[in-house]
Amino acid sequence: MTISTRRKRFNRLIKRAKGFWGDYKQNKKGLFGLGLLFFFVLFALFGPMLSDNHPVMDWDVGGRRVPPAWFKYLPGFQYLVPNLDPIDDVGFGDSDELSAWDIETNFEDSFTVTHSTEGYERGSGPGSILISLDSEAIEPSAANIKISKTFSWDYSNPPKRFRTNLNFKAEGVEGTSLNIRLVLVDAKRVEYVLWQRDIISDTIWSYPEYKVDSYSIKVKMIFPDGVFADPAHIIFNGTGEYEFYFMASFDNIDTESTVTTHLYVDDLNIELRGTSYGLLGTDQWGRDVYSQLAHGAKTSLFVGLLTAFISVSIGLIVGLFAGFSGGLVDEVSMRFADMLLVIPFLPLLLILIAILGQSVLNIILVISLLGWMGFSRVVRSQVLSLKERTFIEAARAAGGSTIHITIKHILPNVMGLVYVSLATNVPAAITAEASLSFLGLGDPSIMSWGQMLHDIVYYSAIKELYWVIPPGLCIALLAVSFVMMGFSLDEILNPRLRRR
Amino acid sequence: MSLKRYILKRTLYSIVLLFFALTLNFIIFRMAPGNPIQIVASGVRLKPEMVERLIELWGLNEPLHVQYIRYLKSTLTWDFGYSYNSLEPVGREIMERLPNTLLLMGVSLFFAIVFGTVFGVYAAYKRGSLFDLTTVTVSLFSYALPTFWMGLLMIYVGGYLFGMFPLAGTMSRPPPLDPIMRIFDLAWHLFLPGLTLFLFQYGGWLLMMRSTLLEALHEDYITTARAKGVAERGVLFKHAFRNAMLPLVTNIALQIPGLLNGAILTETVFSWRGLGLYTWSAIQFTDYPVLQAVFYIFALVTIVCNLIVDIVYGYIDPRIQY
Amino acid sequence: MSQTPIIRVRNLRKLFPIRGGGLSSFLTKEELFVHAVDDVSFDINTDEVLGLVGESGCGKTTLGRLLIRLLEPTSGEVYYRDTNILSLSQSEMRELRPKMQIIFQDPYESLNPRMTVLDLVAEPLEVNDLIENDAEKEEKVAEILEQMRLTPPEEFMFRYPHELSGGQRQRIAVARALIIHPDFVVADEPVSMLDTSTRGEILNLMIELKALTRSYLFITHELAVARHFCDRIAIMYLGRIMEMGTSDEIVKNPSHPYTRALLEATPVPNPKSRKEKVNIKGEVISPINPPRRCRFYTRCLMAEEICSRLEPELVDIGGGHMVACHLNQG
Amino acid sequence: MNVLEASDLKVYYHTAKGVVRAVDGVDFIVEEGTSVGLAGESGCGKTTLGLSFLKLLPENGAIESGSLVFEGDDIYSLDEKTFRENIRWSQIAMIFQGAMNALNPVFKVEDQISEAIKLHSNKKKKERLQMARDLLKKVDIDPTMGRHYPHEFSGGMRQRAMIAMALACDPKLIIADEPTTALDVIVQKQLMDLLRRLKAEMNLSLIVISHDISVLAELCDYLNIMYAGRIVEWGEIEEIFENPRHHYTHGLISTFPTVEDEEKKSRFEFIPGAPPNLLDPPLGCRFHPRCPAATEICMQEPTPEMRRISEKHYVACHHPRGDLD
Repeated sequence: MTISTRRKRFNRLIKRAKGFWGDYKQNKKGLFGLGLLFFFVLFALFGPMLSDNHPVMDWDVGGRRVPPAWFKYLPGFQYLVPNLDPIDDVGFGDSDELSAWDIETNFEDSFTVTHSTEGYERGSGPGSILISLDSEAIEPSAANIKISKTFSWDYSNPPKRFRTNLNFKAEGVEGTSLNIRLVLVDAKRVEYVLWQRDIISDTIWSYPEYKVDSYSIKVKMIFPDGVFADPAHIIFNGTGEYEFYFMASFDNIDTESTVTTHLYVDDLNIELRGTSYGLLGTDQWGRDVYSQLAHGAKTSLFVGLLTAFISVSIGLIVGLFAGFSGGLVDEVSMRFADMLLVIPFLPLLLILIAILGQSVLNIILVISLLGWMGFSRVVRSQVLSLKERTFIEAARAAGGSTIHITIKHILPNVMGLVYVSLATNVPAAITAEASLSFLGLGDPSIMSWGQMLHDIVYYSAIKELYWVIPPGLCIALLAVSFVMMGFSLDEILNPRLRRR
Repeated sequence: MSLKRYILKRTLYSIVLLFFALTLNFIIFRMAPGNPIQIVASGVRLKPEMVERLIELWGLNEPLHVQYIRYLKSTLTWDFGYSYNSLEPVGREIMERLPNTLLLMGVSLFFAIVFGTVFGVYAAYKRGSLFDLTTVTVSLFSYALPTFWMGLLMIYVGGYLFGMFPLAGTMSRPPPLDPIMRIFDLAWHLFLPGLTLFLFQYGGWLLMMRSTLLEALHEDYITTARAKGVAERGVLFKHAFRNAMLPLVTNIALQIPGLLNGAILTETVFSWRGLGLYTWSAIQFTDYPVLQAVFYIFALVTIVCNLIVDIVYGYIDPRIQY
Repeated sequence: MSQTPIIRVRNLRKLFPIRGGGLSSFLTKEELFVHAVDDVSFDINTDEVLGLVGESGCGKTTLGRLLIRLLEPTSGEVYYRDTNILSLSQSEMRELRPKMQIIFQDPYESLNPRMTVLDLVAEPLEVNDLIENDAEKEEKVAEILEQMRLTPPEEFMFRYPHELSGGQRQRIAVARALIIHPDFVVADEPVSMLDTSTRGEILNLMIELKALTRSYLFITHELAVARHFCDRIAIMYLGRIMEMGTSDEIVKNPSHPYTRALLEATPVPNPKSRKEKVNIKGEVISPINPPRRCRFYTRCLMAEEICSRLEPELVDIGGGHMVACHLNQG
Repeated sequence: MNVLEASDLKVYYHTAKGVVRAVDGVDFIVEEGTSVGLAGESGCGKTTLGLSFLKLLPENGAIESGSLVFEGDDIYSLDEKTFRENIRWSQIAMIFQGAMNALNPVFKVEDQISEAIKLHSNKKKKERLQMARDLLKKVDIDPTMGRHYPHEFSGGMRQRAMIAMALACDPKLIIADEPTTALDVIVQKQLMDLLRRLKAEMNLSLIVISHDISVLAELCDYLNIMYAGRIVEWGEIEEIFENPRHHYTHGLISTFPTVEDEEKKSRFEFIPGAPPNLLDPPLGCRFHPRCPAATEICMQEPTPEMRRISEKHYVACHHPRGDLD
């Protein structure tokens, strides 16, 4: 009998859940909210996977403050060009990669160019190019080697910016003079020496920094306009085949020497940063806005849900306790709640975060600790009115203890409020976190929508709508989804509570 | 109990609340890290005797309870000390900015109540209609939109796109000399932040108005009114509205803290020279005397508004339980 | 019917203080009390049904709650058999709970809307540790549901209160009270919320199942129901008992002017016996600090000077018929 | 002459769960100067019927069909505005159940009465207030109490004020919906006396709706018994109490205990079962599941028609009590 009744009980539970879902289904607002939430959950879970860029750390993944790639289909934005990365394996991880480069020398026999896994100290990736010069097999005059890569620029408009890089290490140079340079050749075969260096003694790996940046004054100074020049604009003046090469010229070679000169080359690269990037463009520092948005969704949901959960739990416990014990406990806890309610929330939040430190956990903690009062009052008044209800008296008359009454009778009857309050506390927490980040007190290591809006204001980027719209709209939509669910839950659950 | 006693009771309670707020305010800033001396002297190397002198000046060497009592005394006499940042008296700086904040809050609250109420009543009157549906949806969104984002869009649309309104600030620089032009200039600057803060409140106000009214419409006395021959308009605007008014009045008080939050954000976005912006910049400089004073002012505003609403409530609800 | 009292009430009083919040209490100068139950004494005998009749606000519900200590009285004693239940500690009282139960007026309010019938009916068993396991629980619940004509019990056990009619709910409430076989049940207007057509069923069941309990205190505002259901009737007015006696005595030989007024006012389902005006004036006075005089003084058409000075005691005028009236003591 | 005549009136509520046939083909007559009782259990549609005479149904309810004639004029097809201005309250007024909530808590009582006058006459404010106070006096309330708010009135006084408001425009017909429910017996008795007195003084016609037939027995000349959206018996009140022909009527009357009985009863009468759900009423006679005399016919035949017993006594039953079968 008990097994069958247990099943019956379970069936009743299923029926109740189905009944609730049936009611919920009728509620258009609720369904809309749930749909939106579902979308955001998916976005937070899978959105970050669609982009490898780190929202905070990865700078210059595209041109700075460039609109999304699809903008080029809009009128007036046809000039937009994407990023171009002609070189696949910057780290020279594979010996086959060498074949992607054209190698020319004037003394075929003296140079050997191999893939090396040695000498790797500062360059990135698992390997490098090793250029060996056998001094005995050469004439003392200039010997040079050119490693070049040809790529085509198919856009009539120039990229926003280009950068080239190089890491190298020279060994056995003593007495030999070595000049290395990075050169970009445009479609009209005009050569631009972007960077060069003379090496007269053994050099350790150069630092892994961009040797050439079209934004840098050093590069600009190559051109007649000097600081006012835009190298990207000057060089990429039309469609056609462009060439990027690295050249090492050896001079005054001591042919007597038995020492082989080694030149390790790594991270040889040119990046063309277009005037558009990805799904949502880039921010002030060329970071991926889409990636920020996706990670922001994670932050917002995490902060919103966890905060709502904590503050509702506190509110529930305080409310139950105050309502049930009454007397002094009630008086004290409610006066305390009153007091917290008159203290302006946002300034208090700001100062507490400023004191405690800007970490996401602190933010969650502080918002929860300042957000329970309203709900505890609601719970308390509900408990007080429940206490007056006859079925509580009936339970007491039956001999039920306070704990029994609280768990069996009070709690199930305030759960409706709990769900509603959870739903309405989430957007409040999301907005609070966003406000905090917006005011510059967010967690700097984590991207959030509020942080994005903060950056927009900080860098006066209000005109960049592609950057302004997404975070605000997401905050609004996520908040709306919870507000709508809260409204409909209230409509469904709480009339039941009141109805007799 | 008489109304007089009720008012006395509420006033006493407000004083107690204010006292609590003051105490909390004291405790928080005692907890705060960073010695004021370090903050003031950041970048400058002070001689030990100068540090000593400053400590004495700020009374930081006295026992806590003495500091507390002095804090109470000075706060209640509107003496908030000097800003760490500008080294100006905080009281004076606050008095310069408070009117701006009150203006912003007052104007937006006023319009939010007027429009929220009118549209809310009308939506309840036309419940189920297209008008109702659109108003409710729009309100839901304006209720959920982040204030600062709304502010940004306002600046974009009103400031950049149409170029009709200033992007920031409270007054043109230099301000016009003619007093009437000054008022116009202020209003011109006020428009966008005011609209933002208005939208921030309007939605919630409308939704609440509508739902309390709909709730009131289910009462028995509404049937009585209809039976008496009162036309639907009269049922709604006279019988239901008078009853729905009561929870709304209470709600004004409850909205004040939220409104302050909104004001801080709006002022920051629009560089509106009010207490919100003042708070924000004080946080940037960890300017404790300013923060402490601003806290006190905000709590005071909230408590006074609550008190006023309580008293108004006492007058308008014949059933109030004193 | 044995005459040993199961419940004895002595000088029971319950005053409810009127005050605002904690903060305001120091503003209030004089203390105001609602005199809900004011110096009441009576016995309920074993196997007896005592009716407690009065108008709303007369304190009859408070009195019912006091008898089983759901409320703490201001003063006085309540004896269950020989125990003064007011002197018991909370835990001792909980042990005594199964002996005294209550049926509430409103079957919509007295059943937790979120519990099934099975859990509702079994609650008194569970909280008093009177059952071992689920099987026993279901068995006992099934048994009492059957006795309550809620058949087949399996069909009702898993329903929620909102799936039941008013009459069925009240039968659940009665089942709850009777499942632990209490000695004494306070029935607080158990049928006043129900349609007249279904009242009889509940009342009959309560009579039939009297074997499960011993005595009832039947609280009602309807003299007609009390007249048939109760062995004795006590008439209550403003916190005091005005008249008490067997139900036949009360109905046929009412001795207190208030009882007479109640009888005259009670409508009779017979258009031929329409009665003329009721012999009473004014309205019930406030129960807040009532003056020391006959509580019925302001409404009594026969009041004399003594009535305004002295509060009459409840006096036996023969055969256990007791009246609290200066004019009926001679 | 008949003040009110309704025939084949149908009032349905359209709810999410389906159509609730609250009033399903009801004939109803009120003769001038008489009081007509309408009795039935809760949820049988009696309040709906009362409201439909005022065309004052909740939003989801509507009079589907039938005819409604007031003093010889068709009021069924009258548009809302004309009806509101010319009939509602000025001709047909209503006293609502539970005067607790039927008065608006935020207006003074005399203002509420005066509003009713204002809507149906063009009297000056002063005059109206004077009238309101006179009306309060008429229902035995101290006229100065008019300046108070409803919450300062006792339950009985509120119901009296409600009656005063109903009398404000000198209506022909007053519908009293549970006028004494939730009031104490003595107050109830006083109110019934008041209603009887006013009816005689002002030549009112009265419809009294109540679940308590002892109240109706005190107040009415005719009695309608309603069950599950239909009138099952109608007749002069004494005739019905003496010789109830419908089993339901008989049940209702006999379930009522009375103080007048000589002997204490040891058992109470009751009607088994519960009233049907009007979303899905049983086929055939709607009372058959609870009827002691139900037969095959009662289940299968459509709802029985009203059958004439005498000139002023009709019953809708296949097997009326006392029939010699």
